[in-house]
Amino acid sequence: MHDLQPVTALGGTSPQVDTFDHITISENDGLALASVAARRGHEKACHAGLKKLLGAVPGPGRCQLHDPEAGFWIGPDQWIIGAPRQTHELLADHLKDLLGDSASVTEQTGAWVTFDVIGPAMPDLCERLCAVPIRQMVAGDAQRTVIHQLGCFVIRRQADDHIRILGPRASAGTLHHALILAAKSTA
Amino acid sequence: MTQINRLSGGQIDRDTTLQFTFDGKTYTGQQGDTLASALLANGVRLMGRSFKYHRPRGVLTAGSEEPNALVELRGGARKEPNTRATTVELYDGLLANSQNRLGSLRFDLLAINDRLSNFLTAGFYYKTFMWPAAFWEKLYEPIIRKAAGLGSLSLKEDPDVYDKGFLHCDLMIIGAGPAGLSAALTAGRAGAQVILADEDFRLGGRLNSETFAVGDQTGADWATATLAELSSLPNVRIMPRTTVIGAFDHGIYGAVERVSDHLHTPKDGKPRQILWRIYTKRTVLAAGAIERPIAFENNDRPGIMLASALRTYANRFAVSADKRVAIFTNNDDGHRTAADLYAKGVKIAAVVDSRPDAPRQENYEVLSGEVINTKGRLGLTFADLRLADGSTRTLECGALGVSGGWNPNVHMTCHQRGRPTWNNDLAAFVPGGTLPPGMTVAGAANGEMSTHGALVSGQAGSVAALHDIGIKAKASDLPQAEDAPVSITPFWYVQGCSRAWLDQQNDVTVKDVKLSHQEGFRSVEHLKRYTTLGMATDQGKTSNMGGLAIMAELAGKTIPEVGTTIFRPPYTPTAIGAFAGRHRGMDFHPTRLTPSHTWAEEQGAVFVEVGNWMRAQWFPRAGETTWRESVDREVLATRGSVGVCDVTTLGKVDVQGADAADFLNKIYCNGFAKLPVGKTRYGLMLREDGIAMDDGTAARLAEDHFVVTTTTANALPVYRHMEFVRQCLFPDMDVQLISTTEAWAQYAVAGPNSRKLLENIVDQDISNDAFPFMACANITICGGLRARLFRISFSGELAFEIAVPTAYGDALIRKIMEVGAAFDVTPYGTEALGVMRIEKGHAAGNELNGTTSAQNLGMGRMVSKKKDSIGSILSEREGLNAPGDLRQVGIKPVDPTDPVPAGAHLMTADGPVDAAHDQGYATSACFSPVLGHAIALGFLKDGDQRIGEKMRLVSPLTGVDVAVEIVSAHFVDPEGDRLRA
Amino acid sequence: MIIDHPLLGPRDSAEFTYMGDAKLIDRPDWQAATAAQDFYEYAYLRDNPAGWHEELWFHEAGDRSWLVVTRNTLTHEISKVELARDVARRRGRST
Amino acid sequence: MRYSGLKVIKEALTGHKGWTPAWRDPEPQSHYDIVIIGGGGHGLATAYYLAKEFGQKRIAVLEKGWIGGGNVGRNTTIIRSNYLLDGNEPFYEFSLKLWEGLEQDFNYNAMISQRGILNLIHSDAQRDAFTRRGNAMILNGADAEMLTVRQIKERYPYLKTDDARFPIKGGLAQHRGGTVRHDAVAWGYARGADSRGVDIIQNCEVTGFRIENGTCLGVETSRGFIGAGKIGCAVAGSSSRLMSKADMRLPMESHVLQAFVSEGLKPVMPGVVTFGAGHFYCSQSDKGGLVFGGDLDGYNSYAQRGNLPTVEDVCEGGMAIFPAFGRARLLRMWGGIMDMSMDGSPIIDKTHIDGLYFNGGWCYGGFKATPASGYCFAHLLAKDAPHPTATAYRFDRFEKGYMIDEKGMGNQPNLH
Repeated sequence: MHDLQPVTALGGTSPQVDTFDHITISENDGLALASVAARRGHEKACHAGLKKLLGAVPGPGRCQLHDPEAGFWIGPDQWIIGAPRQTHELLADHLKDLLGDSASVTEQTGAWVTFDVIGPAMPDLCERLCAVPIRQMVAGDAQRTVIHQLGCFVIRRQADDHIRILGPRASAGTLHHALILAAKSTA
Repeated sequence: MTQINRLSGGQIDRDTTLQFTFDGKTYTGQQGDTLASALLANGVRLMGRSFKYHRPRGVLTAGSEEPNALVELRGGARKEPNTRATTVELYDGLLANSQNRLGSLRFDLLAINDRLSNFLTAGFYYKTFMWPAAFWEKLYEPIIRKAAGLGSLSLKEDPDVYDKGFLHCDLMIIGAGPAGLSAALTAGRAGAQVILADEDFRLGGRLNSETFAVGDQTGADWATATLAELSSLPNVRIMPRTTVIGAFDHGIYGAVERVSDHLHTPKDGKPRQILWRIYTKRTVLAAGAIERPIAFENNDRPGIMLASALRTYANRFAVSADKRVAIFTNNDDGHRTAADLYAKGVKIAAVVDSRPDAPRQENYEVLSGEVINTKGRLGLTFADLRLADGSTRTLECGALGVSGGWNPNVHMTCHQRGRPTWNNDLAAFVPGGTLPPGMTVAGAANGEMSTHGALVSGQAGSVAALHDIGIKAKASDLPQAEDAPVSITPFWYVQGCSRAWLDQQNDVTVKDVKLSHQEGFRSVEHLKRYTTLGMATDQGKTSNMGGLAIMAELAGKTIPEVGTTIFRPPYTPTAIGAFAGRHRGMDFHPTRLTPSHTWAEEQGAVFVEVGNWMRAQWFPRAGETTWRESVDREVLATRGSVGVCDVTTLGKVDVQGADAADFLNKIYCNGFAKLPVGKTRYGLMLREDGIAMDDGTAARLAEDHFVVTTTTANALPVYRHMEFVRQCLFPDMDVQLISTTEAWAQYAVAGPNSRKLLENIVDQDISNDAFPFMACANITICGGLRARLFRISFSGELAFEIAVPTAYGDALIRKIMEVGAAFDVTPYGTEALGVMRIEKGHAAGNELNGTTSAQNLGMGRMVSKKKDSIGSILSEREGLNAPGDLRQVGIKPVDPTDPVPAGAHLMTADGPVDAAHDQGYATSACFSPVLGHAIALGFLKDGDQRIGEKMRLVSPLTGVDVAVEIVSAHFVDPEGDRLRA
Repeated sequence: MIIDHPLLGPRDSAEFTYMGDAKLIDRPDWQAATAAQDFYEYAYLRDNPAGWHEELWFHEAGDRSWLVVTRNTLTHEISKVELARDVARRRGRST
Repeated sequence: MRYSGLKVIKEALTGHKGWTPAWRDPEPQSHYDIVIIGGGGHGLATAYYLAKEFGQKRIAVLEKGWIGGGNVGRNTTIIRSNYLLDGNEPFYEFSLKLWEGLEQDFNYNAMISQRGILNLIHSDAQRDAFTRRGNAMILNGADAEMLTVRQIKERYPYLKTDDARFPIKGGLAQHRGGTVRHDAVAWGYARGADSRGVDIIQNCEVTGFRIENGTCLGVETSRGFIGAGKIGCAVAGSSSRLMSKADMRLPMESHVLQAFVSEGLKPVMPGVVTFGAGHFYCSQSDKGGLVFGGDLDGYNSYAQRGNLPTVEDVCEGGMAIFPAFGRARLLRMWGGIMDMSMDGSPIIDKTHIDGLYFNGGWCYGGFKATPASGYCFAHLLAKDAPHPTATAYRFDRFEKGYMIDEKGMGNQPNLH
């Protein structure tokens, strides 16, 4: 076992939580992520593997909210799969084992910062951040969008007042700053 | 001071009295007032000065189309020039000052221009101020500029913040007057997602300004009741203080919500304004109509205003502009003002109607005739009349309401180049031609001038718009409302007038239009540009029609034949800050931080912007006084032992699939098919035009798996290009791409001791035999953490790049420093990185500048002719292979103390120094601590054949002219022994 | 503008990066005798119509699909949106 | 009629009765020696110089709408000659020299104001590139000066140099650059050409070329056929449309570029400033409006209007360097059709059809080029040889690989 200590995307040893009256913004450091892309000619096998894993293959704009692995569509025949990091640190390897030559698998854990935004003002806040039609989205909708010039995913979770935002990890600070400003602005 | 002109009634809060200051004098007003209504209430008619002649100006309107009563609102860094007093919601402590004056508002020294007006006619400046040529910038222009302009900026950073936001709806309704409310109610009840936006702080539009009943209540009460119902509907979003500024493509509208402008200062964390981007499926434009003035001699004095504005001030704000009011009209609507004011106890001096059949009235005098002149230096005192019978008469009055009819507010119907059409009954343009797709126009904006017409058309417009998108809405019974027909006889200007204002702000008079015609500026666009008619801050809302009518008469055409200029966004002038939103200051662009950023900060690193990345530029140590000292030390330490540098910023693309190698063969000009697994190769990517696009390495981790690196700057465009090649050119290759730039923290560990250092971290054998130059592998470090190792070198030293999942980047740099202490490992920044790559002769951004070919870089032979790769065919063109073409070289000073700056140009040693004899230029330069003198890379004509030539390197811009020698670009270790060690 | 993405539905064009005429899909044969002329015309000459135009947009802030959008350059009206990959296949680029 | 201050005074005292139309409104004749298509800045300038400098007679300018209604009437009025490449810099410097004497030359005050242009520098690489450029300018006889932040602050004290996402590290100034009252350029050339006998024919749209045996004999127009010895096309954004009537495909795309003006303000901007780390440039007109712009919208368009994202992008750039402009209000936005060429540089050349000549591909740099473009096109039309400063502006440079690519963006017009 190695002795290297990971840090969160915001640079801390533990995830950051910002609580306001109307909204809570929590850094979620607990996700292992990997992308899966179906190999040409092996789409069916890839879909079957994903279905086995997630229960269903998420279509365009959708996320399969499932435990412990969940997945969302990011492009034609391409998905990001997530799972708890504690149990799935080597998620990409597991996926490769599962999918074999039917898919290209790429580790993505380090590429993203994840925030859970929860609270009654979530739609108001979301409207100040990005162009997703937040009030029309239902649980499991996952849209890529732009927040403060950053390409992000916005995933509508099971609870009515909860969205998960994945943004580029190197800009975690910028994204967090944008979320905090929007929270203050909608207070 | 008492509010001497305050009337009874109105929709102001008499219990809430507010103090405000205008031009240093303190007044009171009421909650619900605008600055204009409060000033009028206090008997203040003079509020500004005109643009050119500095004529005294009061309010003309009661809305956002106001051209005259512009003030500097607020003070200090919050000063807002050119703010319409007619739209400023009064708040306690409001501060406003008049503008565009030299001296006081009453005694503006620049009013001299008015005396000189005969010399300052339309376009006079095009004909003079030409001699002597140098005097324009020095003398004439500064005077003109100083006199021109309206208000002034504080020139302090705007302290307020602006938000942006995004909304989606089925139907947006623009304007909350009778038509808009009717439309909103219909759509709201049908369950559609509705946005109702209005620029005013009190919704209801003209209903608040009129005394008509709607059903069994007053119009204003009906509006209030309707709004209450709408507020109760969760599917309706009511947005007061929100100006829809533009109709953009495909149903996208821009709107600005003034969140805090009615407050003294915004609340903590709250924006001043929000720029909303609204995605609509359908829109009902119910923007109402704007009354137009009539041109007559001296029609611009304070106290002369639109009749409808007088009515608004009386009915909504309970203010009369003066105790004694006259009306001049060409239509029935003007009479309403007289009636309403009379009912409020205001003395009506007379109603002057240009029509012979003017409706008579018992309570006050109605005269058939015209106003031919006015008097009053700083405000109206008398109006001279010429009556239908030819007699003249002078009326004493302090306010004169003018009504020349109403123009439907077609502004937003023209934003996608729709042109309005002429309606003879209204004597006005109405929406026509091609409207912005998805837009329906209702109410007065569509020429439905009665309240009843507005209610009906609002409802019908709503039903039709919703029907289009599959939502069924019911037409319900509408309340009874005023339904008077429009009765108007067009009357644009009083015959014989000359200094009769059309554009009151820009001082364009009837005389100017005539001169424009006389000089051949007859196209409506020429008229506008020559006279500046319609170019004021109201963009012609109050001025264009008069000008068009006169031009039509002069040209012997009809008004529609003359045509119109184009209304363009924004609907009303909009703060630049609102368009920028949060993207300013340090938030202008996102910041990208490398995994070692926190650690580097702890080391006191100096950071530099590289695109959006912040990279450590160098790591100063105690005692170092210049950046050069630090950089030289970092270079020497790296070349002497070992250095470490964060290179995470390089773009990384994961390329997988059975055809991955074939794919790389397409995107790189050199071959990749035969690259063995476990090896890395340098690759040069060309654009299709044969010019170098980017360079980097591709590491083959498996038969079907490569990791491609790009330069930091080109990561995004290269990825886009790769997707283009994959999806559009070779759609059936089995290859998948995904960016992994941020997934891995990557460090270059360089220097003769780099292997020794890494042997303490890496779990595998990395000896030269096991892991030779250009090797790559998936490895583990520190007893099990997954990592990648590449034996590649940018510095020219024995070097590795080691990558771990980003979360471990911080730990890894600390580990490297810890185990490297034995070798005195030195962190280095981008400067040292740059020095070492110049010493080694590696091209980078300054060389790969988008105009250099493989040939220029000395890599012409890399372009494989045996395969199809992007750019290979066009790289064969004559111009890319011509004699005398540039080749990359090294440049060193003959005198080692001389600089060889980048951007300097190469000239022959004894030839002329001019553009015609330009031989090339230095691209990148640095001081080489290894060589002890400055060095540079550069491009030189036939450079590869001129090694050893003595030349001049000149930079007249920076005063450099030095003797240099052309040398190989590989200053250090040209044989490459070090990298293979 | 709104681009009605064939997979994702209506999306703001601000999420996309524009490249140009969809004829750029029709990259010439590098081994043809006329390759030099073909590539010159391919790379440099454009119809640039005032009217309907098939053009390439990349969903940069979206699903990374290249799209062929048929759009009127006079009115900006969009009549058709397809995945460029499908268009490329249809135009015979599968081999 | 000669314009002068004295004439203005005389007319003021005599009721302005003596002013005559600035140009005639002639009926088209059946044949001209030279017909110029396009009554914009370049077309009018071409006609003016043909008549004045090259002794040509019987010239007509055909304009489909009103003269000066294209990009000369809708630009951000900047003149400069701060180019890098050999193919460009001598031409633009020639143009700037023509600007410097233009008002006296055509007896019209176009308010040419050499208030200077300043390109801000934000990185070392940018400094290197601007150094190379400044040197190229000086070596070509133009002026350039590298300014320190302190010098810049003296002129623009409210410029946000520090504490910024991309701090300002210096600037390349060209003091002879500046601004011009754009409409007046069209009017001045039109008046000057008209007074030398050129027929300026408005509302005359060219609908086709009459080409026989490889020679162009004239043009079909909405007002009938007009024969011509030589035909010069100078229609900027409409180039592809026009030349398609001669079955030509051009190395060009038409793109929309938006521009913006604020409400009038008392003078704050002494010169022109361009942001080096975003898309924004700005000057202030004599009327007081901040005139500013940024990047293309990026898509092919003939619609003369753009969209909101670009507006926001430009204002973001503006606020990044001039946060003191936040409360100034944007008054009007508009769009022009840019004839974006494949390397960002123009074409002034004969076509393969005898008698048919072409001028276009000005990208968004056409306004500053107006005098030299007119002069060089006139030279080509009159002498059948390129003017020495315009020899590189050939059609065949793409085929042969001699691109003039200032920005290094390659064959993608919207990136230039």
